[in-house]
Amino acid sequence: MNALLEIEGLRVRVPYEGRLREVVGRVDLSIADGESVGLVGESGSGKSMTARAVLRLLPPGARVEGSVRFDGREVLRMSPSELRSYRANHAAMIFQDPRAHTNPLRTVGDFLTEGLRLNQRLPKRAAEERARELLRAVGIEDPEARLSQHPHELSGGLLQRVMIAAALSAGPRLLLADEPTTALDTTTQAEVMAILAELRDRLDLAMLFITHDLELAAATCDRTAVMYAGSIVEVQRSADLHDRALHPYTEALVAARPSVHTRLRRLPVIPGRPVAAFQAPEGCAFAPRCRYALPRCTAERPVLASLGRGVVACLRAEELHPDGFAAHGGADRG
Amino acid sequence: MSPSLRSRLHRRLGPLGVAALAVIATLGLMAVLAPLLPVADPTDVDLSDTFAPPSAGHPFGTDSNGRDILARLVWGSRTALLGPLTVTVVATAVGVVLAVVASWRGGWSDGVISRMFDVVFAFPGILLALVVAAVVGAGFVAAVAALSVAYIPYIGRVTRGAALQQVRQPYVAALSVQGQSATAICARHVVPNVGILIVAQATVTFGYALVDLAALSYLGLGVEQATPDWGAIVAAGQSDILSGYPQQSLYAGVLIVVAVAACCIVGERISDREQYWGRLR
Amino acid sequence: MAGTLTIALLVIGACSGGDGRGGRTAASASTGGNQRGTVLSPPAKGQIDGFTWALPFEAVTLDPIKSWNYPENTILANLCESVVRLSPELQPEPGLASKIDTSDPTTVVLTVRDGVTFWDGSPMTAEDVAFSLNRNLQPNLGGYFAPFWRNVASVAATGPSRVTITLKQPDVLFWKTLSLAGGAVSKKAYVERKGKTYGTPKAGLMCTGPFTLESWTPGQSVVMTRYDGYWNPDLRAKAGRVEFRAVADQAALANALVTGEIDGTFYAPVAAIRRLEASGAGTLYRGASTLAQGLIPRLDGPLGDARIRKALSMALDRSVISEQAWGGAASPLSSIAPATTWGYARDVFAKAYDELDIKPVADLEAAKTLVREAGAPTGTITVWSSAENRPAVTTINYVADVGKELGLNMKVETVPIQEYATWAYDPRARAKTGLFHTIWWTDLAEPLQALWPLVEPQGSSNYYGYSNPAAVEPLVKAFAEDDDTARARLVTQAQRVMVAEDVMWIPLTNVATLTWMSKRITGGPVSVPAAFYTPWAAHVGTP
Amino acid sequence: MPRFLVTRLVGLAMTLVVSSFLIFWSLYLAPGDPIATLSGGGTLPPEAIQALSRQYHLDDPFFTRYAAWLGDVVRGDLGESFVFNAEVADLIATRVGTTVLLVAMASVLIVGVGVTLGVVAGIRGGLLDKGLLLTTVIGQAVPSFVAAIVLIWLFAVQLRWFPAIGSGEGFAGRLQHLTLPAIALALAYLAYVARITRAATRDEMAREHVETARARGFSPSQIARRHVLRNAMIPIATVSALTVAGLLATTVVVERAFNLGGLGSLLVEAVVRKDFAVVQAVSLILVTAFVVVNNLVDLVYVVLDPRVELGAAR
Repeated sequence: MNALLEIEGLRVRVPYEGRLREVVGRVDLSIADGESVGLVGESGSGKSMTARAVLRLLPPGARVEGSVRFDGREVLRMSPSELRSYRANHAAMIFQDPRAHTNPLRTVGDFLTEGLRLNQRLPKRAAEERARELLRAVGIEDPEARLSQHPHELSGGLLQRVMIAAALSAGPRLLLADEPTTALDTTTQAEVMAILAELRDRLDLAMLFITHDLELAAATCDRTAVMYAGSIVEVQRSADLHDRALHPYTEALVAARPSVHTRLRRLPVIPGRPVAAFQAPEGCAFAPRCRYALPRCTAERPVLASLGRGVVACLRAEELHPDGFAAHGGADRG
Repeated sequence: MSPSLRSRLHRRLGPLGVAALAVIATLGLMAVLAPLLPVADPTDVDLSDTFAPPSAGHPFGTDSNGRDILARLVWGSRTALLGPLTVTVVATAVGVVLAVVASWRGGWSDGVISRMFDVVFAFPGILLALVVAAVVGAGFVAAVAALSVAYIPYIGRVTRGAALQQVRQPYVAALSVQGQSATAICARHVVPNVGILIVAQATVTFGYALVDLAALSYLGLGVEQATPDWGAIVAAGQSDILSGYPQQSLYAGVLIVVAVAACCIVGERISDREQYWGRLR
Repeated sequence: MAGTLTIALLVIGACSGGDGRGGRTAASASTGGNQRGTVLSPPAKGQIDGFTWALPFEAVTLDPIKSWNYPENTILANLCESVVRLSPELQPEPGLASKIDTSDPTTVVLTVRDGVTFWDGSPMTAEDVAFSLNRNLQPNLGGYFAPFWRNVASVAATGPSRVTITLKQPDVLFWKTLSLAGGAVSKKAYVERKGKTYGTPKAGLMCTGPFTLESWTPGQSVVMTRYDGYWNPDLRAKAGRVEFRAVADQAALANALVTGEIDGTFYAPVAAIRRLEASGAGTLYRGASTLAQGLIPRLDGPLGDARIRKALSMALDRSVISEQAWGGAASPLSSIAPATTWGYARDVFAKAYDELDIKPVADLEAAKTLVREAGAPTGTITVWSSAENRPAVTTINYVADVGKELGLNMKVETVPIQEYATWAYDPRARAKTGLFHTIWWTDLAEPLQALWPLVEPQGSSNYYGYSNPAAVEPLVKAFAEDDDTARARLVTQAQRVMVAEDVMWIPLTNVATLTWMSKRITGGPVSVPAAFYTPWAAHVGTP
Repeated sequence: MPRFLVTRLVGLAMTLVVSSFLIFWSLYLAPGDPIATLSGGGTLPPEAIQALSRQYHLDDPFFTRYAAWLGDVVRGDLGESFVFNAEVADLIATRVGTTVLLVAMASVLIVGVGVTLGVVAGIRGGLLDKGLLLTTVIGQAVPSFVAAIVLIWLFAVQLRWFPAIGSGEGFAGRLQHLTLPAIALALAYLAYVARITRAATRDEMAREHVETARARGFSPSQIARRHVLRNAMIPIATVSALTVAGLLATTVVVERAFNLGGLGSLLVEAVVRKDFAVVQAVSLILVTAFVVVNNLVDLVYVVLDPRVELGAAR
């Protein structure tokens, strides 16, 4: 399997109140062509920033280290025009809040045809025709009427579909979805996820799916990566994740999520508060909240290492999972 | 200034804002302490010593009447700052009360008060001052009174908008249910919560009022020429510029610009940070 | 004479005047105001397309019978001529009347000049002259000169070229006042057609002067162009076009003069004397003038005691005011009527002037002693002046400062020039003042004209109700006194009582006319009010 | 949309009626007899007093007087000035052109230069932005008369590029004469508008939808043109229009400094001469212009922002 996207040693620092602050500490992740990877973490864990780093869509003054390779090309060193072409044609992104992420003053039609006309250089009429097709493709009836409407006249779910349609208009190979359903209500959420899944399938699209919802990621994606305090702490096949979480944090996340299978009187909560990368203490960032933490956990920072079919960054991983999957070896690198 | 206050100010206003605040404080102090400062009598005329160059006795030289320019600038800060201060205090007091009443009572009261703001807003400060001057005669008091009225809607509209948001907050309903009186809720909670915004708007108003009053002095419709006042000093010195004595107009002009710029900076900084923090919260 | 208001209250901005050189030599009391300043600029050599002239503020009307103030007279002198004209020395000469017969003390017979045409080409007739003069007698027209006409019984055309004015009683000065705008002749038919709008921007004028009124745009300019059919070939205008612009702000005016945007003015700003002279852009003349700067004290209240008023007068240094407030464009003055008004019996006036014994230099100690004798008064004395007039403002600031040293409590108040003018006719405004700063001009070379309004019982210029028979009676007699020397004696006798004894007027300076002419132009009078009563602009051409 | 318009128009009309009433009523606040006030304190012949009484309907009850006065004003009859001896309408007619042209030129400067500077600084950022920020914070604080003094001294007296006074003749002459006054008038507002524009541009730049545009690979100039400017235009238009409306009152000072015969100098002249008819007429015109321009902004909203279409009154 060839990696379409390879992130290696990604570190992002952004200026805040005059100082550079680390929001992504160390991320190593790769996505194969057509593969979907979920990136799970609490707010502030750096997952959105990681996705933006893939498009080099960072706030002014941000410092990025490491490497982001798309189809073998280094994104972080692309010239402005290469970068624009990369964003326009190869990688697309959809966002959490479709309303905020569409220009309120422009019609849906403008929004959709804009990319086609500016990037694909389609003539007006052709662009409009294509926009109608795109809307139909994301399950929107009467595209004609929608095209002349403004974003505030559309529901959130509908608008997110428009966003998806726009993202796919250039036929990208990679879709970055930043919590695309968080702002939607549950039924709409399911619809949007279904459309995403269907389109991905049809277009053989790779996807990085950012969410705070471990279950959702696991249900949607081939593999799932878990982030804590700016770093990836675990990557596993989604199928394995629920029952065999390798990292104590993942384990806690799984436990904290109510499930139709488990009936508990009270959901276990993770003690303490999540921290951002720049707030992370010495040693393992999760140590202060970890029920397995030992004194050495606060002194030594763990790095990602293979364990079984996944990778995990925990000093006690092997010890806590003695049944081990080490035998399988050669697991996918995170 | 305690270190914690200093750092809080610094965070709130930024370095430029703190510098601007220091300028305002210095000018204010100069105005308050004018009688104690070692400067000459600003109305002392000496026709045998006109347009004197700077000397020990007259550090900034003298004007066309042989009066000490430094003394006139120092004493001029009293008129130049007291006028706008009065305008700001009156306009703020009236504007805030009206705005809070409007936002609290809503409905009919709100309609009438908002319409009042609209009407007064239609009279720019200088215009209102001119009309008042035509009615009761020109003068400092008339100008200050007119501007005090003219600036009410500038404070009132902003306060009303902010107070309206506060009044809709659940905490207000909660306090109301607890039996607190409307006056108490407004005075103890609503006004303090929009306080920063009011302070910001008042600071900017101060700057504008300063310019307006100086302009009226320039038109000869403000303070009496013998009274030291920055605007009047600029105007009086204007004809001396051609004769090669730009000093007094220059100094007074610079003081006006500095004072107004400082007010604008502080006002903007306060409201900027407020919005910024508001967004973060 | 009949002229209550013969002395115009001068409300100009940058006024100026007197005689600069005289000012300096006149520092000794005996010659104060006794010098004659420049009256004429070098004659023009050639024609000029046009020039621009600045006025201190906008003309309100150009109807001759209402034109008494600075801007109106500056313009009107070139448009509407009077039956009598004044020489640069303010002596009356024949104007539109080729002969003025005053041999009978109660009639004035005017012979209407032949060959004079109005701008429309129609000839001027006796009917036009009688009609124009008669307008002064109609109270509903609101003519300014009515007080001069109070002794007039009737005006009638008594022949094809004869107009007879009948007086109720002898008035030796009346005919001389026909040189003012009230004596101007307008075309009867035109005035009747325009009614009360005559002399407004819309209705315009119809007169005989060397210039016609081309346009009057309020807020902008008054433009006059040469009248080619003018009756007097010697006075044919050298300029094709003259534009008047009102510039109230002294700094703006100074800028405009230095940059040559405006060619000239009769009131160059005192503050810009140095700069104007250094600019090389033109010539600054210190023209002779009858302008007298003085303070009129209230006769009750803190200044109620004549000794206090006298002390104030003694404490003021008139040479300092001349040199510093006026930048040398004024000279110390001890009397109400300056030497430029001494049109006759000059020796009598000069001797009386010296006897007034009001010194140009201050005697502060003597003044303080006098105040101690009288007891320093309590109560605030408001000193009033126009705000635009820089020298006036400097002067009253100085007066207030001197007053402070004498232990008088003085407060300075300056008002915009137009509001200042209301003081003259509004008793309410006057009620607030304790000491009024003023600059008067006298139109005729007749000191009686300067003094009478100040003492006239119930007169509108007798601001603080002054009434001392010792001053009033000699002046009343003077009106009927035909003999110049005798009249001069009566006048100086009254002046002595007014100035030296009662101190109802504190004389300060005789102010020069600061006339500016750019290097493009020259010619004609540089002295005000002389320029107001002769078509001065007709003389102006290239140097 | 019609409902929105009707609400605005009713509000506009109410504001104007109340303002005109205040202006009318102010005459009666002046101490003393209205006749004396109207005549500027001078003594008038009985005929003139009768004419005044007729013109101001002084024998009628107060509200009848007001209605009659308003009726006259609406018909364009602004009365007669006894101080200037002229119809007020004529006095205004000869001066209004200068003021309108001056305000128009200043507006072009404010909107053209101010908005351009603000946009450039807002988008480019960096040193240019910092420099502009500092310049405008000072520029914003320069009173127009101070600017006028400096401009006259430098450009009229020293360099002689422009005339020092007057409003000139012919269109070119007027433009040349009004250049310095327009700059003096515009300076502080220009700085203010530039600051607001910069802030609005930066706010818009930080918006999520701009991030979307970037993510879609559009070039910075495409983004600025298609997404930032159009959206930032709403606050910019509001502030610009308010500023331009406010200029009408501020010309008073500049007209004085440059000796221009405009509405402002007429107003000052009328104030000091206590010519009430003119004061009332000119203030009414200035207030009306201010209110109308202000309300036009609300209509601009409808054009610029589809969201307010049905929003009724704010």
